[in-house]
Amino acid sequence: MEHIPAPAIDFISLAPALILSVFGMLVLLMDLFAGKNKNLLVFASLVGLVLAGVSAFAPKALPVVSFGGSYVVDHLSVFFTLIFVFSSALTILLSIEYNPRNGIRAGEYYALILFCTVGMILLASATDLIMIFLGIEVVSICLYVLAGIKRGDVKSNEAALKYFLLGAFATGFLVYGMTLLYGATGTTKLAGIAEVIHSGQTNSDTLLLLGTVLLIIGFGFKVASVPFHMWAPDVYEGAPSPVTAFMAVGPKAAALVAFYRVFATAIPEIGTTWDTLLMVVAVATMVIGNFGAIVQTNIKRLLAYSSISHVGYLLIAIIARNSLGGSAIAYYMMAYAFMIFGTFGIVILLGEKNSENLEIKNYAGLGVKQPAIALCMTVFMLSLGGMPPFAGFIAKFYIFGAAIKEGYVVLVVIAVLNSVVSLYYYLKIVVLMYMKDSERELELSMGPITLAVVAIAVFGTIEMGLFPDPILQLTQ
Amino acid sequence: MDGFVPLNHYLLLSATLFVIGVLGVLLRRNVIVVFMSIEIMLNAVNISLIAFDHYLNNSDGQVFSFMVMCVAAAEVSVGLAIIISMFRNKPTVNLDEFNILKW
Amino acid sequence: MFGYGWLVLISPLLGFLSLSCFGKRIPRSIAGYVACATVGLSFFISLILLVHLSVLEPENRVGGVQAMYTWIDSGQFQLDFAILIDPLSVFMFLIVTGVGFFIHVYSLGYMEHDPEFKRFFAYLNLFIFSMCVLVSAADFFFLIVGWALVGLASYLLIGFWRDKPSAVLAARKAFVMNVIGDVGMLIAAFMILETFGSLSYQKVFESAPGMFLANDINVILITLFLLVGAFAKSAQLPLHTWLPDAMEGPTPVSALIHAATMVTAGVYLVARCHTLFELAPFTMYVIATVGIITATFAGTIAMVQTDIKRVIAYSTMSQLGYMFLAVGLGMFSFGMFHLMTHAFFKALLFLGAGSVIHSMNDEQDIRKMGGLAKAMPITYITFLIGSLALAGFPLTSGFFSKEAIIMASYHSAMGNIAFWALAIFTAGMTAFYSFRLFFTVFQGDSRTPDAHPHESPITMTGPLMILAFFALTAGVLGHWVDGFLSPVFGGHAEHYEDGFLETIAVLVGFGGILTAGLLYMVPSDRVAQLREVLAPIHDILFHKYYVDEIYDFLIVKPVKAISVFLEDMGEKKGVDFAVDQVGVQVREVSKYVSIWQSGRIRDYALNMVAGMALVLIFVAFL
Amino acid sequence: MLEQYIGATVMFIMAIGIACGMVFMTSVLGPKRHFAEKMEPFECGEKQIVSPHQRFSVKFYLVAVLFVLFDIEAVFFFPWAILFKKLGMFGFVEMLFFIIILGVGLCYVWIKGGLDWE
Amino acid sequence: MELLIFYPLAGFCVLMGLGVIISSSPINSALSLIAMMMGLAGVFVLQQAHFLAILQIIVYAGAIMVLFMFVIMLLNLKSAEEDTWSIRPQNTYVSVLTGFLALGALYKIACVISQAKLDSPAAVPDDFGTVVRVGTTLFTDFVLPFEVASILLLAAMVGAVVLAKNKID
Repeated sequence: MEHIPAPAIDFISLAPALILSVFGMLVLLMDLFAGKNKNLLVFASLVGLVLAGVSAFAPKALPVVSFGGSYVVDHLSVFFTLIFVFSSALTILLSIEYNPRNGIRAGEYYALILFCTVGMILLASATDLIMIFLGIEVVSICLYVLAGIKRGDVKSNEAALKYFLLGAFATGFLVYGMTLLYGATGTTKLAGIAEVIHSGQTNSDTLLLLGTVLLIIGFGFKVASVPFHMWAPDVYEGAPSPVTAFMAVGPKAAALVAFYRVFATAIPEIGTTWDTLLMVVAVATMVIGNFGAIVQTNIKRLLAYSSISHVGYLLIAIIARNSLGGSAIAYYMMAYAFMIFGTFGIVILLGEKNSENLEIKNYAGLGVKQPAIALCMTVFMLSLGGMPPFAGFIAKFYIFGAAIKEGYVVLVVIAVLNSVVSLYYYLKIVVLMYMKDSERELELSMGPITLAVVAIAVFGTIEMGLFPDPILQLTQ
Repeated sequence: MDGFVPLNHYLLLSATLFVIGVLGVLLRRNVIVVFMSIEIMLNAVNISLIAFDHYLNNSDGQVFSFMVMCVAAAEVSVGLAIIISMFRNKPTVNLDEFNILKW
Repeated sequence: MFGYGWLVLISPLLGFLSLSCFGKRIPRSIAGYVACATVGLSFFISLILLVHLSVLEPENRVGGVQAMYTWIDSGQFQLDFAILIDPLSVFMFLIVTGVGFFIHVYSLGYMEHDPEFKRFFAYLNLFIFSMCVLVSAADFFFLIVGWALVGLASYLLIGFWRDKPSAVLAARKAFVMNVIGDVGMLIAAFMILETFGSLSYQKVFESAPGMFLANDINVILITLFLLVGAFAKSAQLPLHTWLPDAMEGPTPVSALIHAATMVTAGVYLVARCHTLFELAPFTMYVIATVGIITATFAGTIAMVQTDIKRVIAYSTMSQLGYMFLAVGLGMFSFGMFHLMTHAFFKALLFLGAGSVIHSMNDEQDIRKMGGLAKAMPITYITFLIGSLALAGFPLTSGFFSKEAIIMASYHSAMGNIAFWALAIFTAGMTAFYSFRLFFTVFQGDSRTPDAHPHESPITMTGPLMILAFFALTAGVLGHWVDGFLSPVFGGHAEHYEDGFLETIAVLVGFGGILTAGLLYMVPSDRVAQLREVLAPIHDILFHKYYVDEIYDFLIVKPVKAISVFLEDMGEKKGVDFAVDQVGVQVREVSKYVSIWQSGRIRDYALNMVAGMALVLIFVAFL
Repeated sequence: MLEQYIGATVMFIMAIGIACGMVFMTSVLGPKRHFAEKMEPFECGEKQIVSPHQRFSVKFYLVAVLFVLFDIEAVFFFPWAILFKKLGMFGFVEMLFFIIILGVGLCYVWIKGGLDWE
Repeated sequence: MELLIFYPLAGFCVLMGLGVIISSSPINSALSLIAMMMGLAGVFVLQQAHFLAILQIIVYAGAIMVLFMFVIMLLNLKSAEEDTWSIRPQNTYVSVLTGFLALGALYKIACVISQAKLDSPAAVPDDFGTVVRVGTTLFTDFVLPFEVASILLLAAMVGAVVLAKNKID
């Protein structure tokens, strides 16, 4: 009966995930007895998130490798943990006022968001194919349910069905890609894979290549890059607004960091094979994202297409594959989180008791009626377009810097042209707000907490635009 | 046993099953059958996992396949829950009738 | 250690923001005081900076860069929010905020019954802020930011009376000329970044001497493009036509922008980048020649102008010519000294003219004025002091600064007889036209019987008196200015003593004043006779050498013809069509992209598989 | 290698044999009286021709889902049961977490009313 | 000798797979899916992955297919009245093009795999697929996936109840 040695586990580096899952279960149980008012649940989940955020800084000497190389906590994953905790906290804040108004009474909503965040945190620091697969699945399962949580609404149902079916379909490809990668290199650890490729004794190069292609397809879907983006506009429009905002930031960032880790650490050596492919995908994503957004009349669909085009810019950082790319993605996602939560805060503010007023023409004349909110919306729109004084500009600046350092100048030129096109539909809303006058009077539901979220977002967008250094140091 | 069934036979079997699964998803209109074809795809993945595991003689692949089964089970339960909650609103399983969200 | 230096910039900015954002809520009177208070605070802090600097020994006064934090840092290019506190920038702070403060107080009275009182003060504060940014920039990036902001502020202030079409035209003209200067500056900045790899003054000026020997083509090109910016901003010869038209704006605007601060930005630029200019003697020579030619050119036109503000405007252009002459000859501290004295007496003259116009209920034509001495004693005396200083009357501030430049024009290394001769001739003309203006406005009998001039209120005459005091006593500060600025320019500008030339300069000054007195003091027809004799010359001068007409003929008409041609041929069918088509096609493509989203899951799955197939083919047959 | 499966295959054949045998015997020996009600396909006691929407009840589905999920959990126990002696304390704690998490799930479902039949 | 077992088994699985997507009534396709999974269990046994063969039968054939049958019964799906095969006219071109592209790519990949030098696997020690070996790896190397799997199951449970429970308080 020889004793099987236990693997080295460093619990401190695992702290955020542990805390959040405990709080998730706590919220789940509290919901059984909470009955009508959900504030207690909200409070508990926020406390959980704050604790998790604080504990993310607990490990002293980064990077900490545990579980035999399948779980690495380094600067990048700590920063992404912050992004995830931050975005789910804002989602919960946004949904405090949104849920009762739109008939979402399920208490499990908050528990599912916490579980989803656990999945994302694990994904951020997973360096093992199985771990990445499970992380993506936890995130996806929670999102399938969250998308369809508004049971009465046919749209939310259809969104959940579409997201589920296409998600499962893409997971098939993702897993098949991982299998081929495992088969070709013999190990599931990313570091192991990189080392095997480096030493050149992969079992067969075709399997490796096929596996990479299938991985691009699998990750491509999760990140909504072009050939696999079709689900995004419908699901963003169908799902409840706080969930859409959450989906646009959290899971996308998690998928991106997994995408980056696999492609930039595991298989950079064979980069020459897949970077042309990724470049085509990136350009197509930018172009289709921008062009799709131009004729949109529904604000959520417009933001869906715009988030697709932002993925195009982020793919450039993955193509750049240097360490600068990693911190560029991190910085971009934090800036993106501020912008998207602010915009969706305002979208929610505009919703009334009966209708959510998602049509863009409802924004006409906002500049006159609500100058402060209109100003915030302008800040977000300009920042999303990448105008200098705001966070969007600096974020894009660093990504393009990373790409140029690797010599992808043509790619950057196309990206810049695309962000110019994107300015058109961002400023279309600003023009509507200030230049046109509103034909029908709509009284805004001035929820104090949603306003607080918008305020935090505006502060963040401006602060990250003018003082990028403190946050940048965190990503290095 | 002289297992001389070469690896690529298993890979070919897994690839054909995978393609059958994909065709099922594309061509069938019934939600449940589409769902089953996705299960076929996951099974196909399991075959190649085991085949590689056998070829490399370590058991990572088998744990991976075990996890794939676990995920498949979770997916099935959530998926069918979605299908049922959808069935409540519109008593049809024909995929093409779900097109409110478009353009 | 100069952390509080930022306050000089921030207080006018806060003034501008508070006036423009919360304008509706602030009552009129408080708005005025807020504006004056912010500029006053900046002036006070500049004084503290001055004291703080003069306490330190000369060598560690230079290079006091106060970096707030790094804004953009990617690879070798680094850019940070920073201001440079050194004797030159504090010197300019003092002039800008000092004269600015007096003019703010003055415009409390002048703009009393103007409906858009608050907007005026908001723009004034914006101007002071942008000038401070320009002057305190620690790198070429923020210099250009300040340069553009100043151009914008002058556009807003010149075109302040929006309903006056001529004002709007003048504002647009000024802005176009400024933009031409900005383009020159931008090209220079790109070249600097290319050759030195950085935009910050410190790196550029330390590495410049080592990298280039004198008259190297890159340095010459860089300095020439910088010169384009300087000449546009300081209205030197090729780009000067906007300054006289800029008189359309309210008089305090002309006093502040077109006398004391903005127009001197060009001189400051040359002084700030003296290491670059010293490396390019050819450009220095160009500066000197253009300076002195502009001085003479403007002097001649000023002699025949009939609008009170245009006379002073041309005299500003002429004095700027002197400053550029001094700076071109390498006498940077003399240039700055003349800049300071000129700021005082020119602001005094403009404010005096303003109070004259104010009392003659907005009449600007001097031929309709006369005999105001008795009605407006304070304005009379202060205007006299101003004219004496402008003419360079001994012991006034103008005398010391102009005399030093005239001496240098002969004795300095690059000085020669031609410079000196033109300088002396222009000095005479300056004396003549300044007293021609003085006598026609104040002496003799009033030419408009029904006008009943009255002295302006204390808020207007107070600043006049203070500025008059400075115009008189500023001359003494010559040595202190030279000493204070020497660490920046590395060495003193020698002061040439030459009795003979000095006496000639004084005599020429007296001559000018006497001829003006003869012609205009005693009402007689002498002026009419002289005009017939010199009719041809008079017409040329009166029509400003027909420069505007030449520009019109050479540039504006052909451009119009081409544009008319292009209008119907190119525009309608070519460009307009193309632009519309782009818009239409883009909408088509995007409509197609959104229609492609058919809403059916199986189509999405099909597209995914199609994408996969393409990818597989791409890889399989790669 | 395959001999070990002899036992399993024999057991498999026996099961199929008994099942088919019973079906065969009933059809052969049983009395055959054909009348309307008997010919109807048996549907767990539910009447046949009824609009699907009305009789749709979800408790069948809930039971099935919980069966699937707890079945997976049980499957995790098999390898643990064999190895827990060798894994020692670490294995025990590991499984403890697993059970706690799924225990929470169980009480959630139980209190939520997922398990009760009506 | 093993090839003799492998080919019929593989053929059976492929046939059953086709049966799933061809048969018009969902019940038939469910049954053929169960048969296919049994076949796959056989394939795993052939690979000496005994633990996973048993798992396949218990988890897939046993639990998941039972769930499918329940749902089919629940939704009372008779044989599909519409035609099972339907490609909408609009995207016939796309599907035909995709078909060709996919076939071309698969053909190339298939022939590459077939002559890939993946020689026959070395003889595998007899404890290869047993529960002990898989269990040890599972509980030592892959502890974190094991715990995350429990989180996943919990989330699925919550999700299923939230979406399917008919009366939500």
